[in-house]
Amino acid sequence: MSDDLDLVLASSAENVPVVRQAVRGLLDAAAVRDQLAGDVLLAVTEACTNVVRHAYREAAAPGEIEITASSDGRRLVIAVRDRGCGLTPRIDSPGLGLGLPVIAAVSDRMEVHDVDGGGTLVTMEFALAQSDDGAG
Amino acid sequence: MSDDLDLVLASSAENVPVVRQAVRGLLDAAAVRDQLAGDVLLAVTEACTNVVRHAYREAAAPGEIEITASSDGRRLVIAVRDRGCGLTPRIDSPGLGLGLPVIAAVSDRMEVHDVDGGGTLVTMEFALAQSDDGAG
Amino acid sequence: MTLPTIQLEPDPRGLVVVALAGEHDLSSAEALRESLVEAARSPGMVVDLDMAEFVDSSILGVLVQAFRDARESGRGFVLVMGDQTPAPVRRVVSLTRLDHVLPTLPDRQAALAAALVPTAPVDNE
Amino acid sequence: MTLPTIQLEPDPRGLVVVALAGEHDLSSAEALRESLVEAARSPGMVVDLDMAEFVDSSILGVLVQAFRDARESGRGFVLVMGDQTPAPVRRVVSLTRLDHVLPTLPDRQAALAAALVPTAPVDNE
Ligand SMILES: Nc1ncnc2c1ncn2[C@@H]1O[C@H](COP(=O)(O)OP(=O)(O)O)[C@@H](O)[C@H]1O
Ligand SMILES: Nc1ncnc2c1ncn2[C@@H]1O[C@H](COP(=O)(O)OP(=O)(O)O)[C@@H](O)[C@H]1O
Repeated sequence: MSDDLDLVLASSAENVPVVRQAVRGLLDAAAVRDQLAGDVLLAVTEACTNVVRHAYREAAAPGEIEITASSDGRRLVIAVRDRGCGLTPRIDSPGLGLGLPVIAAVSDRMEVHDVDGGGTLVTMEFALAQSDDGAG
Repeated sequence: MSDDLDLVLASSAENVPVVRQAVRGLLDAAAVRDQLAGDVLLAVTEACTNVVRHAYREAAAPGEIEITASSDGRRLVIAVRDRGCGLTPRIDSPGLGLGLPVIAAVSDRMEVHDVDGGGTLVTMEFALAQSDDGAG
Repeated sequence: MTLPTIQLEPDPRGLVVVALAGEHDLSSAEALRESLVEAARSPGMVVDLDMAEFVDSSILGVLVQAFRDARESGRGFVLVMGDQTPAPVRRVVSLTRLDHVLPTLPDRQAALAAALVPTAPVDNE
Repeated sequence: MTLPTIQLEPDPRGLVVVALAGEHDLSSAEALRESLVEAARSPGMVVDLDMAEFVDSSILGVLVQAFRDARESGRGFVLVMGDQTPAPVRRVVSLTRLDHVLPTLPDRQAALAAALVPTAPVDNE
């Protein structure tokens, strides 16, 4: 499984559509369309939004979002990583608390992992409709 | 890695403390104490609460919660499974949206997985303090 | 990528239509919030999603807040969304059950008529 | 397992202390909600967590709702939690930053004095 996308951007609201556009290019190239493509774009957007909103809220300087995507033709795995404060709940979150459940709902598997040295890694996996016989 | 706990209970609020007590027995036996023990009990409670509150909300009859826990001495893995509606976000949730983030915050890894045939599997992993030399 | 636009269209009855087009996410959420505050100076507003190609949960959060404000101040608030709305928008709205929480109609004219009436909750458990 | 109890203790000034003991979760959340509604008939309440051995997010949700109701109706609401409170309770409160959202004091007497004053938000971003 090789990395199909490896992107590092400043953690800012302006970069959320940039990430989505990069992932859309990948999906187009892989002929992933319709609801599956839309679900992937939604999940990636939610994960990046969480980084921008939460990960660096106590940091002196804004940090980065790292996005990798890879596929073996059967599954698409997208990872969104930050080097922020680590995932903690917030009763006073400005959001509706829909981000993680939206990701979990549209993906087949969502994983939230602590990052060594601080930060959060959110991994999302999607089953791709199989068009040929590639073995797992 | 063998199953140290395998419990199936009706999905009801009354059974949430029962699950916690069963997991506490396991932690006591493994000499897991203090904050780590508290975090495990909190995460398990949150996962079971989500099953009771959400998983069977559209079901004709209440279903079951299945809890398994296993440890290789280095890591404790707890899985909470239901056969309900699958994880979907709810703008009108009666909760504060803290369950999943609390689990993610206190565990080292949280995974949300669709269950074949319907339902949700939430897996939580905790690193155990190592008291001897058992290899991974 | 289609850039997000937000258009405020006054209605002869004094209502305001807030029409979203393109892709909306955190990068346009604050502009949307400000537009909805502006629109809340009228007795009722309609938020039209028919030309929106993408919205995420940060946008839904802004809409829910505007709806709550409208309910509290006794103004009308109606969302326009229907079969003609782009599929990604319909998907996130139905996934989150937004259309069970906000008054939602498939047609702008019907929505305008409904927005003349102060907001009451659709469904709140 | 320590069974959950909820005790309502009237105070000479007309306030009510709601004292939780044991382990509280979804199985006692509805009883707690009812007790807090009962306590809200007084001009101010103190919720004392010092004897609570466990609380989860469903209990925090009930506390936050009671706090919001108190704020809306101009009643006092103060939480008691400090170094003497069992560690699992302190852990979930600080993890979720509940003590940044609800007025929280380490001592019941101080909390009672504070609960005589109508609730104002501590911190709301
Ligand atoms: N990358 C992250 N870094 C730190 N905290 C996070 C991150 N992602 C999510 N969180 C925490 O998890 C909570 C739940 O996230 P989410 O479900 O997206 O809801 P919302 O963002 O609307 O609050 C957030 O309120 C925040 O406290
Ligand atoms: N086991 C489950 N089955 C179905 N839906 C679930 C399950 N667990 C969580 N959810 C959904 O995920 C959302 C977020 O869960 P959580 O973070 O625990 O917040 P809360 O339960 O307070 O809403 C819930 O509102 C619910 O819609």
